[in-house]
Amino acid sequence: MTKTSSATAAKKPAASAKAADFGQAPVNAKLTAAQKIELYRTMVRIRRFEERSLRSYQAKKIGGFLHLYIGQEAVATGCCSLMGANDHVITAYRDHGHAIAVGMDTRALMAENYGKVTGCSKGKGGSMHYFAPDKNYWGGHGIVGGQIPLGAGLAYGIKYKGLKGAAMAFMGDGAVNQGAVHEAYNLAALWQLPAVFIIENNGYSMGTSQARSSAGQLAKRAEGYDMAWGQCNGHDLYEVRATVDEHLRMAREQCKPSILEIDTYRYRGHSVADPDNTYRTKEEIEEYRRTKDPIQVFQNLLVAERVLTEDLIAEIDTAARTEADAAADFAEASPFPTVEDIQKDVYWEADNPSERKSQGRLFFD
Amino acid sequence: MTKTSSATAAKKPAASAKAADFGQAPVNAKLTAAQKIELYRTMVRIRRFEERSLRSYQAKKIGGFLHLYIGQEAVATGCCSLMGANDHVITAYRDHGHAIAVGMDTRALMAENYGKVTGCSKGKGGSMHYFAPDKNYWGGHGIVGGQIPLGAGLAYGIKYKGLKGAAMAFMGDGAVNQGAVHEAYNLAALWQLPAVFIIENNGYSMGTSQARSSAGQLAKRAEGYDMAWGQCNGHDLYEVRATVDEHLRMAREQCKPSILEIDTYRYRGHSVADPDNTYRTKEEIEEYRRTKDPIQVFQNLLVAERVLTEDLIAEIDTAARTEADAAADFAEASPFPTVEDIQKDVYWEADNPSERKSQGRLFFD
Amino acid sequence: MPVFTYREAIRHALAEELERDANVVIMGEEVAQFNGAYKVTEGLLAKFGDKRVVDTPITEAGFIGAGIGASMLGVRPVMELMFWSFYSVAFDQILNNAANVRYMSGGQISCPIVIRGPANGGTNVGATHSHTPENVLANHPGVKVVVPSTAADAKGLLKSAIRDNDPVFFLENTLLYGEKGEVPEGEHIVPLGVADIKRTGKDLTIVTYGRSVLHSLKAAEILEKEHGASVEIVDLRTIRPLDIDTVLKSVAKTHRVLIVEEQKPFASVGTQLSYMIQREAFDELDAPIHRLATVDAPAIYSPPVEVEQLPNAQRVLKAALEVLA
Amino acid sequence: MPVFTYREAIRHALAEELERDANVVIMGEEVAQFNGAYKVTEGLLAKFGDKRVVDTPITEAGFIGAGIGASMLGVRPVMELMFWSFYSVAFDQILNNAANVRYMSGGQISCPIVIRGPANGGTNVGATHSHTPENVLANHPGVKVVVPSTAADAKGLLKSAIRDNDPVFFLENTLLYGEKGEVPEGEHIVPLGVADIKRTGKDLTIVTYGRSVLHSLKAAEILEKEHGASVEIVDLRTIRPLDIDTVLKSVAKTHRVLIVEEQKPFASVGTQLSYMIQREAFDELDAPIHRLATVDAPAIYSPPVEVEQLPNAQRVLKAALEVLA
Ligand SMILES: Cc1ncc(C[n+]2csc(CCOP(=O)(O)OP(=O)(O)O)c2C)c(N)n1
Ligand SMILES: Cc1ncc(C[n+]2csc(CCOP(=O)(O)OP(=O)(O)O)c2C)c(N)n1
Ligand SMILES: [Mg+2]
Ligand SMILES: [Mg+2]
Repeated sequence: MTKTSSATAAKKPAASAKAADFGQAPVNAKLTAAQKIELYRTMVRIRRFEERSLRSYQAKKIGGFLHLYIGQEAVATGCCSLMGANDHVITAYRDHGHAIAVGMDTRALMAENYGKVTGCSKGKGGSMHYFAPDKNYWGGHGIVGGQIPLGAGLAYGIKYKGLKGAAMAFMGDGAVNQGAVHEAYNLAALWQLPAVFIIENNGYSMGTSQARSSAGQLAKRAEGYDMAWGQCNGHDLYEVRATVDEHLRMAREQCKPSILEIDTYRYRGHSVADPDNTYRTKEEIEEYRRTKDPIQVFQNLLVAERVLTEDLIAEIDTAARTEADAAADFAEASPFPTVEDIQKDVYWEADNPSERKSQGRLFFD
Repeated sequence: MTKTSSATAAKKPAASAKAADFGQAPVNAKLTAAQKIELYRTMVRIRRFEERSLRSYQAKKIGGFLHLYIGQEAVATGCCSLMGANDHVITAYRDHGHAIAVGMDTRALMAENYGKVTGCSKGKGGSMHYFAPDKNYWGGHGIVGGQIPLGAGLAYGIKYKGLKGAAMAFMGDGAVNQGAVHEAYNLAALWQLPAVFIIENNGYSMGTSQARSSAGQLAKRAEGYDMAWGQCNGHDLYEVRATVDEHLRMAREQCKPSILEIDTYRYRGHSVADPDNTYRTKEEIEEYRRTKDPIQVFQNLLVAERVLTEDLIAEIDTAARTEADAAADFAEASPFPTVEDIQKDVYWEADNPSERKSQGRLFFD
Repeated sequence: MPVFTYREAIRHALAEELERDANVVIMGEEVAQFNGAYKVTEGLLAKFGDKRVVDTPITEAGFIGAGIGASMLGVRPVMELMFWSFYSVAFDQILNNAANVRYMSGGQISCPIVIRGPANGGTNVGATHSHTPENVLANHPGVKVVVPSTAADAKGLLKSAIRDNDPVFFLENTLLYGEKGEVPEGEHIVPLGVADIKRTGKDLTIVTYGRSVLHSLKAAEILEKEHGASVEIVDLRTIRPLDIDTVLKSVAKTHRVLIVEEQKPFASVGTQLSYMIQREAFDELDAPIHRLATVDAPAIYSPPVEVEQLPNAQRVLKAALEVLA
Repeated sequence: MPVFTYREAIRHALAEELERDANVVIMGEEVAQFNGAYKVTEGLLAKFGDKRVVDTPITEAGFIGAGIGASMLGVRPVMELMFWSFYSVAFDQILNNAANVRYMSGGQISCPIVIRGPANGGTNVGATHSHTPENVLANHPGVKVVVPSTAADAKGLLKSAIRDNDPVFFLENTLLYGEKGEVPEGEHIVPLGVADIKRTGKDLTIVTYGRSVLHSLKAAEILEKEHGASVEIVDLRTIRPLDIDTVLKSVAKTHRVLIVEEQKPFASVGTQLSYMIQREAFDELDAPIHRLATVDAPAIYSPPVEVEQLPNAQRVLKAALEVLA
């Protein structure tokens, strides 16, 4: 992997725990066994859901793109597990992990992939555009970097309403170069918005390694805005939680924004269509999978902690596979939207005709 | 003025001369008396041209905006005086100083202000849009920050053609936050383009002080791209030349881009329309004018060097006033474009009908 | 009825809505301390404080995007673009995020945002500052587009826009800011999507909006006095939703149509109108629909020439006489 | 004649022009090492090296702006937008800088840039990835807009575009990349601004372009066989400059017009055509001009439903029967 290594900076949130101690960080130490199992289960559910999605895609049940999160599960799981009632999340098109981590129903997600009316976005958004405002999950966005100003706006909204909360705005390592991202950084720093900008650095934007797309170290750009930043590994759930917790608290308690770069890796191509043979080696993938698979790493930790047993591991896996299959069955059995549905959900006013105040034609042909 | 102060950084071009020594920097030491006088004359010509423009504006001979450069003259004069045959310049709408400094004819500039067909852009661009490709001057651009990717492109073009040259891309302190600027920084750093990004920091973007528009120190953002940067005062022509020379040489000789922040000040409102009474005090303006007026500062230096005499000073001033009046007379006497001219200069093909290869309608009504 | 300028009318709408709804926030470059580049927001900072009236850096994509994000949480931002021309750097936020997020989320998210500011030529600011993007905006389903021509309409329509739950793009005109007009006292609301007959007539329908309404009214006076022609002027006021019924009714009366718009000709609002009119009132037309637009070139700077590039009363007159011929 | 895919035809045009002119540079995201997101540029890096075929970061405003700047110095960049939809983040560079710099400089500066990439729906990628901006682009004087429907046209038009001294926006279609067609051997040039009659007929003129040409041809077959109607199909190929004469000639023959386009309806290329046709051939029309466009909503994801949102042969057939009724 072509990636620059971690660095500690003046503005990095102070008290990062040492690598070995992440499990002892307060936010992890306080976890009950049941909670740890749930975290593990979430990662397994994400992976099985995506593997099932991949099969459906190969069977041509799913159209468009399918950007798999396999290998990155500890990031979304760790981050979203820290969300309180006033914390919000927004991300890019690689959005399955975050959706499951915030608690969305996998049946509605799979149905969305299938383009069914029972999908979480009624089949209108597809895999890239999951949304669950009721779970403070604001999508699923397709334009690289375009969601980051929205994330700053969520933080603005939290602050405007006088709430103690934070907005986590996720992006990839390729997205950091987009102009809109930089504008959002400046706004967040200038207005002291409770935002955590999280770069999920999986080393590649499509077929382009980080070194070929970005000058400098990604999170360190925060210094240009007098903003705090941090960097951590994304394969260790405990480390993710311990680090993100500091950033979230800084946002919630001091209204201080920050940038956090989380090193991670994707096993699959950029999307299922990516042949994945021009820009990295099979060995590179295998090496990560062997030594840093986030599910395996956490499984090992929980086995060592005697929280997980072989039986429980198997049970969780079976349940996750069953859930994924059930989601696919549900999606398969659900109806497609109708042609009339095409023009629904365009205007609030058109969808709420009894409350419509404007007149004239809203639609044209 | 709300401005952060200078800082020396790891990436700052190494050997900056000490404040007192700028006159001794090689690039200044080698100047002949005649060359020094020409530099002084250029600044005076810029100021008188602009003062004359202001009067014409007040007399309603000039429309739209008029962004005066008064107070900033040493920046454009110093930077452009260093240009070789393969060096190029691009700037924003506050473009009179650079135009005169690259050697454009003030009659064509004033005629442009008047919207006359004899103007440097045939009356089509106005005060904000001066251009002289024959002098490597690429404008004069109205969208804040929008010229900076073009500047990176000029640098790309220089490098592509295998020439030893540099592109200077100027912007204001408010412009640095625009997304396109950041994208251009990253490109220049990644591709090692011979660009010098020059921030003319006059402390304000319209009525907004630097502190209210930008988080962090402006040029220091270069570090986020592993790019060199520097900072200097803009009221001392020697200091400008000494500092810019280092950046230009780095670009020309090593194909290394950099950001240079030059502290300066504008005496007038943002544009002539700006009432200039909500955001800074009269005292602040007076203080700068009294202690840092770039023409006065250089005059003092050259008098001390015995290069300028009282008589010569008066002569230069009179000549500059005469030139400005002559420019206004020329502009006044010149014809406006015709209505038929509106549709010229839109397409190369329409302007070169004998070489046109396409067919069909290019214009609609 | 009290008389106010178009600028004051807009300011009053902003003030009243700030007063009415604590979620309304004014945001933009120079809107607070500087009192607005065109003084539309003058006094609002003093009255409502810096939580409600917010200066932004020159980062249109960033702050409009942030406004969209905040609107998803129920804040109701009214964003000023110093010129609508600067939508060019915020295009993605405006037309991908604001316009599409309701759809892509299957109707779960509303985006009650207003973006307002001047969109016009005629002030000699050249090609990059003179865009009239109402066609481009209205091309995108999910958005609403308003272009008021009078003080009263500006106030009433802006109040409707701010209360609307869909993104509304409100296009003002720097050359109208100083124009005075009667504005009804008290709560004055004009619903979006209702055209206004600014003048009745029977020989020719001029369909228009924005400042072109003023040129058309002037031309209509001359046509009446010097040519004995009676002209009806339909001011669309809102481009999307579109009150085509009022247009068609007028066409059914006059049988001749001239569209006057400050757009660049290709694929403009006027071509949309002409498609709809010929499609829905083919047999009512005694002559082809004519259209007067801006002369097809980037905006020229030269002040006296720009007047001729844009619609003006003389050009409207000439075009009207051609349709009537 | 040899048969190539639309994708290969574009690639051949690129390769031939790279060969011919040392100033031509291919630039874009994933165009080099990755061989192109849609494999259009496959093999070009290997053949021409990394000075001529350049991968960029995901910063469309930055690299297109840089391309424009370089073009002012005589480089001739051919920039790939992975999707034309991403023009939204480069809008200012494309439509203020590329389109206006010649004008604002009084004709001193040329901007010989080509921006190419796919612009179409139908691949289930949703609202943010399915824009068809030919109307928005062509609205701006100073630019040229090309939308080829066949392999031969794609090759010949792209070669013209690259040699053109004005900015040319070249809109391809992911669903056409695999379509095969005969491409003349040797130097094959198709001038911009010449429409092509893809099928002759006498009862109805279908004016169309891009993939809609294929739908229209299919519908025309059915109309011929099952309804005895003879349809003429005019493929515009270039939107600006526009070969309206060929359209008008066809209308004068058939007297009935259907416009088929993949645009969103409001202020589309189709409305522009309908304005021009009714204005310049009013007396030739036996029926109102009809227009079939994309169903007016953001692009829906759901695969089978998106097919119905877009023009397709069945929808063209139905619309044609209405005009013929
Ligand atoms: C503005 C824009 N440009 C290009 C694309 C095409 N695209 C989609 S994802 C992607 C790579 C992004 O990589 P990264 O940000 O690292 O995220 P990852 O896919 O690795 O999660 C590209 C180029 C896009 N969707 N939007
Ligand atoms: C994209 C964009 N937004 C806003 C404006 C309006 N505007 C013109 S100049 C300016 C201030 C720029 O200040 P700065 O960059 O510091 O340059 P200075 O005027 O001080 O030279 C603003 C807001 C614009 N022209 N373009
Ligand atoms: Mg990545
Ligand atoms: Mg400034």
